[in-house]
Amino acid sequence: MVLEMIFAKYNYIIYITLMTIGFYGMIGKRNLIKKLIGMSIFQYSIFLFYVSAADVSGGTAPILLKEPAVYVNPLPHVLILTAIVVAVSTLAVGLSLVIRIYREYGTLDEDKILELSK
Amino acid sequence: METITSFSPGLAVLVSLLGALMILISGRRPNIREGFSLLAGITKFGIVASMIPVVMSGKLIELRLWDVLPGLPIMFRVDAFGLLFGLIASFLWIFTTLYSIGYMRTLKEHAQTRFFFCFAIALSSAIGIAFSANLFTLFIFFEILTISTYPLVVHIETPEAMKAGRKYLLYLLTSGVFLLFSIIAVYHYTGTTDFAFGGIIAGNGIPANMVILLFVTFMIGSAKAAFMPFHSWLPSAMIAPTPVSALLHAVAVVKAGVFVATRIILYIFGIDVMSETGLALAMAYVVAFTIIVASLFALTQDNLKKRLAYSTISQLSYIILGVAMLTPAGITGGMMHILNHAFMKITLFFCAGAFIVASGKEKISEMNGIAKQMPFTMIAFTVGALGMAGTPITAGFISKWYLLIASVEISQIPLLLVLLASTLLNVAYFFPIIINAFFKKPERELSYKEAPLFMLVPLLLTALISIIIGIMPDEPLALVSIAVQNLIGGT
Amino acid sequence: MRRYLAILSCFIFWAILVYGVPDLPAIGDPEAPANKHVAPRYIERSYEESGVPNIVTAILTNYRGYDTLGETIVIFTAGISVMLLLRRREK
Amino acid sequence: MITDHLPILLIIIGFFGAFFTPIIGMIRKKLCSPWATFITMLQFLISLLLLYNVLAAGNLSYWLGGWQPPWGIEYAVDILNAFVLVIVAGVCFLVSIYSRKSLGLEVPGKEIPLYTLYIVLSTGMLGIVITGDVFNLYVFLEISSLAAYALIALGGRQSAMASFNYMIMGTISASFILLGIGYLYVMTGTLNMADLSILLPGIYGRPVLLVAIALIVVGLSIKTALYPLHTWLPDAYTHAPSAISALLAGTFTKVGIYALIRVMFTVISPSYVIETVPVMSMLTWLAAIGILAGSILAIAQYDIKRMLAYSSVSQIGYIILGVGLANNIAMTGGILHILSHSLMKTGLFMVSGAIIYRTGIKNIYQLKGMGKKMPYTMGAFVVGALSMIGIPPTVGFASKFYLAWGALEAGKWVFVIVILLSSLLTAVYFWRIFENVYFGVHETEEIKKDEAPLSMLIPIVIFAALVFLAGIFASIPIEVIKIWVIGVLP
Repeated sequence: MVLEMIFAKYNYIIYITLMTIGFYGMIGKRNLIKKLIGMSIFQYSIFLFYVSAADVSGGTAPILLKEPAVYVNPLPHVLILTAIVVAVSTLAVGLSLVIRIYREYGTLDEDKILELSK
Repeated sequence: METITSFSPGLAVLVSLLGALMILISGRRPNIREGFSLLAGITKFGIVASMIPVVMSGKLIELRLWDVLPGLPIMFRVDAFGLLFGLIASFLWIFTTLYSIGYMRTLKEHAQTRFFFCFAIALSSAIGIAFSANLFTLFIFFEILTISTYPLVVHIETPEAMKAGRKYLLYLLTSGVFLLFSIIAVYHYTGTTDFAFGGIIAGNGIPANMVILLFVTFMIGSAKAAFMPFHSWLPSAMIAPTPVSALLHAVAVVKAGVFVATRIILYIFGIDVMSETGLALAMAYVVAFTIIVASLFALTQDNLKKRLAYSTISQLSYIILGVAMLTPAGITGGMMHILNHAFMKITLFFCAGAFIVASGKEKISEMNGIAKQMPFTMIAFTVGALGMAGTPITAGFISKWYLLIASVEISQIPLLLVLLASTLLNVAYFFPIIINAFFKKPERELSYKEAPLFMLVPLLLTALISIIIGIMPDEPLALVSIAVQNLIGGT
Repeated sequence: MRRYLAILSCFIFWAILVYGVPDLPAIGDPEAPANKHVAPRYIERSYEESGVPNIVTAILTNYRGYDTLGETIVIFTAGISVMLLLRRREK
Repeated sequence: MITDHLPILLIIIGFFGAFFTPIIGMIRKKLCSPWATFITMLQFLISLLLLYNVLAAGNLSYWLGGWQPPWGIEYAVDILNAFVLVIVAGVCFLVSIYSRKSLGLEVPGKEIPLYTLYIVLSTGMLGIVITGDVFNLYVFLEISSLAAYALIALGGRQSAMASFNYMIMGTISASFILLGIGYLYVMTGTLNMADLSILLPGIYGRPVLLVAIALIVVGLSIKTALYPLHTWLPDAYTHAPSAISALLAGTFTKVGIYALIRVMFTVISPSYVIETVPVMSMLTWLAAIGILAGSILAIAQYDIKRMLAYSSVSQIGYIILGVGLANNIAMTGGILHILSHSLMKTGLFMVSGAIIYRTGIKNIYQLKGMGKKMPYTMGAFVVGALSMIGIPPTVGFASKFYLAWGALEAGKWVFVIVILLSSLLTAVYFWRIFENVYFGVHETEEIKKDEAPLSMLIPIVIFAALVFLAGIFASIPIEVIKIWVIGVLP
């Protein structure tokens, strides 16, 4: 029963695990770049969730073919396209913030920065 | 009861607000500024006085302004009791303005514009409290009064004054919070906050515990009345300039507290509820305790203003005692005492201020033989002190007489004894001052003279008036009796 | 200390999400609500309504075109932000 | 008719305004700030028109591109939207006037990107409020957040780090919201709010919905800085340029609260979040703790902006408390407090910015004599602070009255006590400033009057006046809010 569920829904387990890893990177790591890496993992795991939820067994990519066919759900793909752009933009802003911080403090370790800014 | 709509109550409030604005604008020219202050005072008294005939004929004056919150309007209703308080506050403002001019100029005080500005705002809110038709309006003015008197209390801006100011705020804002809670609760249970002659609590199915809780929170809420154990802000607030102590801490602020307490006892809870729940008697004993203990405290004070402050605490409790006895005589005595105490205490404070200005002396122990230098001031002081003790032909006698009758009527002998004992205590803490001032020789030769005329004239006039009231109390008594009739007739 | 707190909150986070898993539709389930309500119309009618065979494109630019406008704004914002953040103060 | 297209105009004007800012800046740098003022003014006027239309003719529904929802995106305007739109757009407009001098001093020479982001931020917030599509809400949330990160990082030395932390928290929040939206979509197949509210009852009680609610609530709580998820806020507000602090304090957290109300009460039904799953009562407890904790932490601060930031944490607690109690009265109070807090806090932050502009002082114990130096500014400060304490007749009193009454109505005595106690705590931390500004040592030397420039002073005075006017005529906003509240709550 449990195994059956895991086989049928392994995609969720994977995304959740990935997301937790990202989450740990964001709140557990002290290096700002590692935080950003965590952030990216965190965001992209959500995209995995969306895209896997759009799957229809035996479906093909949602580009119309001549003959009738089963297509996967196109809407989550659309949403994720937007969300990817958002994630990339956030990362860009985050990285430029990191550069600012490095210029200011000369380090990327959060504890050292906190000490320096006192 | 017949009500007529008129703008007068609104105007009476507005006049001093406008006055405050003009004071602020003309702050750089002292003469014009004080001119406006005086003008606002006189106009205000005129407006308030113009309502006397209407109220004496048994009508009410109403003015409903807009709804601040839905169903909770700013509304004024002038009845006999409110008018009495309004008259006292606005009439004494004129004298106090004159007196302040003398006081502030002689002492070359700083920030005089702020002083007169805040004074005018405080007066507006005192009148607003007097004429409020519901608890909501009353609360608004109550809070404005607290805020606007704060700068007056800390006027001298020394660390000591700032500390006193913090204490003042702590007590009054806390009490404001309690009052707000009580108002919301009353509104929640009854759907109205209007004052009514029979009270509004009865017949709403409020649980008995809740009524008692509400009464307690209401009474904490009227801590401006300075009954024990919520009194200690008042002696601290004596650090304020004397005109402030005189008008605000002997008339406007504390009387506002007493006024609110009375309004709540008689017009929110109503005589029936108060007597059925036994709250009235409990209240009477609390204030009786205050009367005695505050008098004892007064005995120990060497600073004249502080002694007067404790005397105020004790005397204010007379008023609430009278009201809490719930008989016509008691209520009459209580309400009359609002008037009498106002004139007597303001005289005493004016005198204390005159001593400070003329001689720089605040301590009683330093006032030996002062009567030789300042005979007029000292005579006025004696008049006030006699009144406090309830000597016949002074104003204080009238109210004390009614209170004594009431205590006999409800056959509460302990209260009767309290009243008598307090008379003795009054003698005990005032007469040594007088005797020393007249008969004791000063340690050193004294070189000062009477205070300036601006100060001397007002204090002599208020002393005179407190005697006039004692001899011919008919007019104010008529006003009070209308208030009492309304209450008793309304139940 | 802080590390353990982070691990603990990660665990809670993981547990909450896993709690919901059994209730989610199985992967590839054609009967899942997501595939039943709005999506079929896109598949059936997007070609006649927009003339693009790629349904994703059709939705992206047509049905949900304003999301895409938002997307461009995001890029624009990010570009401006990076410019703003990285350019050193003008002396 | 152009008036039919008001909802989309509100957004499009902002987007094109932002696109054109660099071009205008190339012509003349000085034109950027008036341009931002112009755009935000247009948005403000449109919001007012929208509110008027909604009040006169009922709810509006605008189909973007003419596509019928739930296939296309819908902008749905009801009274709550319109009310919050007016607040947000109004604050953006007035702060933009103020910002010209303030940002000119604190962030010199960067007008072009700065005002581009300013317009993006304001438009993003308006978009969050007006949209009727949950995914669109996420997009707008990210637009405004990105702009906010960059703007915050323009402050002093520590601002980049504050902004970075905010970005981490903000991304967690946005990702949670995105995931929650994904769950809702997976279970119902729609993204339209109105459609969701019809379909969601079918999955009430399912664990997925619980997870989705948890994700969205936590995500939005981070955005609104609900205690204990407020940690990003004090740093961000302290180190951001003053005008940006004022803008964010007045609008951004309120927008988060708006989204919370929208999702909890119109997308998911009130009875579900109140009775079946006690989300709301959990929020009220957090809010109550936040009210006290925020006030106490504010007392401990000596940096004026930091103090105001902690006070925001406390005030946000009020709003959530009112919303969470979820009876007619408390809810009205909570929504009214969105208005009051926007007016008060924006005004107070602008005053602190004006003080910094003139003197550079941030420490509240160094403000001696400021009452003489900047009389009008400090007068406005007094009005705002009294309103925060809840002294009548200011707008803070009106909302506090309703909140306390609502708590009493709900029979929650603890909250009544919390609300009233915290007004005393508020008095403590503001009174310290009053004492320093107006009283204290006798200084014999004459303090010269040195008022803030007019372009800063006028918005400040307008805010003070609004705090006062909205307090005196509080029944007008209350009546408006009540219509919405009665329509939503059972």
